[in-house]
Amino acid sequence: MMPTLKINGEDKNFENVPSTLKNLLEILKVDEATVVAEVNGNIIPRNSFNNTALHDGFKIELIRFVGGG
Amino acid sequence: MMPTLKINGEDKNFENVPSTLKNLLEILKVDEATVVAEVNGNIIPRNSFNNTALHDGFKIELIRFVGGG
Amino acid sequence: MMPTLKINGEDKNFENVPSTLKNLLEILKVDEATVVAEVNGNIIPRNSFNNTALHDGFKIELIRFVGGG
Amino acid sequence: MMPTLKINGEDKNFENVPSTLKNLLEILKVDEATVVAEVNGNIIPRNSFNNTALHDGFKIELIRFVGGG
Amino acid sequence: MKKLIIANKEFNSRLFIGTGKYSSNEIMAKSIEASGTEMVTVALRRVDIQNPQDNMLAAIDRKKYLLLPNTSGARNADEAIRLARLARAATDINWLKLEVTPDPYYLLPDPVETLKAAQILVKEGFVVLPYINADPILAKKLQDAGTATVMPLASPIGSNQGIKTRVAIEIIISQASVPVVVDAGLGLPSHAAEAMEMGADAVLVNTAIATANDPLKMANAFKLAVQAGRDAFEAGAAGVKNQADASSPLTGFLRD
Amino acid sequence: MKKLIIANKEFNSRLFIGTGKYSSNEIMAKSIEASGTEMVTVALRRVDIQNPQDNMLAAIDRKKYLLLPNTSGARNADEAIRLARLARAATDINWLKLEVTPDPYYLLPDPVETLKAAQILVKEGFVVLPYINADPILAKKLQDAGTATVMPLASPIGSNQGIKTRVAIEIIISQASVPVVVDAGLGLPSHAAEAMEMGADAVLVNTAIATANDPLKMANAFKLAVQAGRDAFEAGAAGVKNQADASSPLTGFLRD
Amino acid sequence: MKKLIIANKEFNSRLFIGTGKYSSNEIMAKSIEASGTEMVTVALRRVDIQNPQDNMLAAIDRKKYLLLPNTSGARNADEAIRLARLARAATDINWLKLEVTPDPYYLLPDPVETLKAAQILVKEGFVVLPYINADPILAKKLQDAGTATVMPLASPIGSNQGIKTRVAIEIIISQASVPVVVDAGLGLPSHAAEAMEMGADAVLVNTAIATANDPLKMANAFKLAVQAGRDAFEAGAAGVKNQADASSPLTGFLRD
Amino acid sequence: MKKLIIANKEFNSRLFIGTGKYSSNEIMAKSIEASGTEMVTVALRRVDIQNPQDNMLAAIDRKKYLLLPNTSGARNADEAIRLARLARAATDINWLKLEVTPDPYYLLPDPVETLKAAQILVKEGFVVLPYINADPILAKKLQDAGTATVMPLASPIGSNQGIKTRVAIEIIISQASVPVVVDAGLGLPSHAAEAMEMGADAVLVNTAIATANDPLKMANAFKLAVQAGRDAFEAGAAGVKNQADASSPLTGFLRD
Repeated sequence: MMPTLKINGEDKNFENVPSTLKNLLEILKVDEATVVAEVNGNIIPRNSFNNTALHDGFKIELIRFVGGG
Repeated sequence: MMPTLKINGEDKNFENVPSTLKNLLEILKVDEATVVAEVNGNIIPRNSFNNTALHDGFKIELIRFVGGG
Repeated sequence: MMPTLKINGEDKNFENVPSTLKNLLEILKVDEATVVAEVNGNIIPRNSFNNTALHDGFKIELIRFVGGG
Repeated sequence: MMPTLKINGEDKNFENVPSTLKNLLEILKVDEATVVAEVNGNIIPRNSFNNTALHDGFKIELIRFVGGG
Repeated sequence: MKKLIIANKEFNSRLFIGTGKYSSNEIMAKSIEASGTEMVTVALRRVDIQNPQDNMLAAIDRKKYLLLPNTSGARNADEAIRLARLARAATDINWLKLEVTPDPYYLLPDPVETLKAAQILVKEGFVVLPYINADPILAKKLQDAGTATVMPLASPIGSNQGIKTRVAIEIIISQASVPVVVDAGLGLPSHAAEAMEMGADAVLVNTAIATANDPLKMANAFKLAVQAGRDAFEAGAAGVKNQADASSPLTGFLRD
Repeated sequence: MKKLIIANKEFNSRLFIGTGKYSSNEIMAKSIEASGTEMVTVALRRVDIQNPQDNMLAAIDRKKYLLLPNTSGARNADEAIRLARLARAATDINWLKLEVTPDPYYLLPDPVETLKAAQILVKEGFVVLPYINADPILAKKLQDAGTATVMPLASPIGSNQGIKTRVAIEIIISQASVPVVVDAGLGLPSHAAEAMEMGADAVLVNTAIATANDPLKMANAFKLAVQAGRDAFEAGAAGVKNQADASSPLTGFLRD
Repeated sequence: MKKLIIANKEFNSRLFIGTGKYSSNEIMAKSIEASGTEMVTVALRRVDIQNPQDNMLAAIDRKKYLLLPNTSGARNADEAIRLARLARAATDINWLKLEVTPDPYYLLPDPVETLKAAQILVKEGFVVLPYINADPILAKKLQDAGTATVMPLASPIGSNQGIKTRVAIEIIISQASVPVVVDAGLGLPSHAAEAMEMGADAVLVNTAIATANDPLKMANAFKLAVQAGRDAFEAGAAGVKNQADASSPLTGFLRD
Repeated sequence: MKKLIIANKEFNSRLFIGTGKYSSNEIMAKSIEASGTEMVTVALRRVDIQNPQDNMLAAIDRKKYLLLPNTSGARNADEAIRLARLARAATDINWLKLEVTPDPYYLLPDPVETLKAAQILVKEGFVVLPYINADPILAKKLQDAGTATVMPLASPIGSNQGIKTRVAIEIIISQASVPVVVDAGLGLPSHAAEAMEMGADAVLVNTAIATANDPLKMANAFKLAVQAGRDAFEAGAAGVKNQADASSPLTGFLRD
């Protein structure tokens, strides 16, 4: 079975899990400057994206600001 | 041309104009006890229906109570 | 009895009735530019103040603008 | 110093402390049928008034229904 | 409840009922009975020559209910006067709900034509109950002209919006020497109760009852509400307060 | 009128009466009777040792009227619970009007302490009728906690201002699985009728009756108004319209 | 903001100011300036012979502000017409705020006498702005008679009660072919904004500004509120909803 | 206009703007500018992986506008706290609009969970602006817990119904030691002006502007109305009167 990351509530399979959060954002084409991330429930400061290692089964939340009242 | 009575705003032709208002109501099957009548703009008391003569061209209004607020 | 003018509803006596409306205003120290006048019920244009003769018993109204809503 | 009961928040001195809650109510002329009582914070059922012993320093609350919305 | 007197006639009920818009004469008759009213309004219209049988009047017990013919449909004083005279000829009574409504959409009353018609009809011996906008000056002119009541509207007829003219009606009541009957727009019993609490002498209701799912029950509801509002007026309500005012005593609290 | 059921007890009257502020126990008793109520609230207070005779309870016929002790005076959950237990010890019933009002000026209920007390008292077997601000979320939490009703306020207690929380009470009614009793601030019968027309299951009234010039007449007025409002709710009122809607026919006019 | 046009005269401001009740001519003048108005009302009174100096008119810059003389004090059409003619003789303009108020307590306008006076004054060439009760039929009669505007009252003059005649004013606006100026009773800027949001063309304010603790600041507040209300009317407000409508998205929630 | 101070930060504008429901980021940005606001609310949502480009934040000039992240979508205290921490991680500021709305239909705030979250977040150093029902007791508990403001609702969010909780908000203002921001339901500038006239310190508006036909014009209208309402509050309005009070003098009438 392929390695998997649960991203924003949905399982996503990868040939190889991106090594870091930064890699993942690049693959997803998400501008890291605009998001805040949780990995396995822990908030990751933006300046730690590139030294946050990811592994099979990790749960990742990618959050962003939208219009709201 | 046939003789005519204008009844409630509409011309109605007759072989012979009913001789009295009472006759007219009978012909129209209108219960005289329930109506009030004007002939040529004059109000006719109910007890005069039978001695109110009608002639060609007379204008007759037959009025009755209905539900209202 | 002294000659009298009824001014704004009140009788006012004079040794001699002022000859004109203009004189009266001067006596009353009323700036003619600020008032509109009626003499015996007739409106007097401001430019006629000085040729409007007054006589004993005349009724004069002197009106002016005040604050109002 | 005289023995004391704290009744409804106020100290009351007695030659001799009434032996029971029932005695106290009689002394105070309070109809026991109309009150509910706490002794030292414990609610006393009405049928136990006469076997509830009182001693110097006890805190007693005598409560009754009044008009209320 | 103090009795209502209009033109020397006593009324035990302060609710007047309109007879329009009922699904049947039978439901109308039963609703009238359920309302406890003693006066019902009726309108005058041309007999339908094609179908001359229908006679709603037969459904109304004239011994129990005073007929109050209206002049609905009149767009000016002349049309109203003509209808008034026909109504009197048709009945043995001279009571009249005077309404003059030039505008067919909002059916609002015409102050000038209504006053003109009232002055003439009073002289002709009619007992005139004029339907008017909530206009205190007009109300005074009508009472001075000898009308038996004034009937200011609460809101546009049939709109069920309730009392949207409260300030003006309060002034009318404070100045009136004849009974004030709040007419038109009362959509719920609470609206009728409010009018009575304000000191109105009576209310006239039609649409709210006739168009309810259950007209009989609604008629009874209005009957109760009018009694409630009048009783409250007579009982003398305490005023409104901005702060709270405890219902339970503010002393004797159980505290340590 | 459909019967009201609270905690499996049937009520023929949807008007509950508070017993505070009456000028005498006799007038209180007569007003209660005139109101047709079947449940009256009472408060608990310390006996006045100086004047221990007065006993208002004797004036209330316990066979005809269910006693609903309140926790007035409680500033937090603990005080309310203590009063609740005393009330139950004093009577043979476990019904309770739960009120927690930390602020002595506006006497508004505390949502957090009220919920806390309700959760405990329900577990202790009380039939809890909580007095609350018109807060739909809080109402839902209380009904989920097992309270027998929710009692949102119309306006500050004793203020007679009427229903100043209409929008919230409409939401509470639309979401409620227990009876909704509108409490506090109803100053006139029309206010009570309005609450019932909105679909409230019952109302609680004290100040408006007790402080009226004629409490008995006002009690009767509220009785009638509550019936009127409930009947109207059951009768199904027609909706509000923006334009007019003639009560008299729009055809058959007398025109030349 | 769309310009207002009355009798072919353009106005950049939709706020008209009354000049009564100010503590001094100087504060009046400064308040007028702060309000941004272009038209101010004035009244006609007898000169006080004992003290003939005072001349408030000197405080008003006639180049910046159009004078709108009123007929206040007139109890009938004849008195109003007499005052109108005097006003025209006193000034070079023929604009007139027509008011006929027989009742000295509520100062409400007389519909019949106002219409009578309007018909005559229009024929005499006056630009007539009649002050009226919120009566849609009367408003229509006046506009048919050739008045330049209609000026329905919001509530009794000087009462600061705000818009108590909303339903009628909405109808007047919907039927008007001349500008509708809401006059009398506007006590707060929000009242003026509400009138403009309803679609009124302008408002007239006096008491609320003149009797404020700080008239200049209040004058500016009304200036802003009238602009706000007009802008909102032109911007096209979305309608009222009975349920909620989230401002934040209802998707993409952070849930496990 | 007196400056508003929240948590030691000065605001020249008393209007806060929500950024939801705009048809485009460009119209949002222009409306924000037209409103003159200095603080805008934003929500947190999951990135749409399918379409990761959109970034509304780029449209907001962080130098001119303080971001106020909200916790919309949170159904309880834990979810709100989690969102609060994410918001702080995403921005360099710790201001937070706390909202906990378990009910997805009316989106009304949960008093118990909101208080619980506020107590924790204040300890964590957040500047907490809680969105609450108009509950004076809850407002007091929150200010005692250290929130920077209280934000009672006027009516259900997005409903445009205006101030349907006036009595409660007046009490909240009279008791508040922190700024009171009226939030939710303000549908027209007159509603915002009314809130400010009542003494509210600020208002928050989103739907009324974002869903107007012309959002920029409506944003400006709210800007003016908030200034008008605040000026009126500072200017000290005269009170409401039941009778009339003439604007023109009651002496010097022209009589024979």
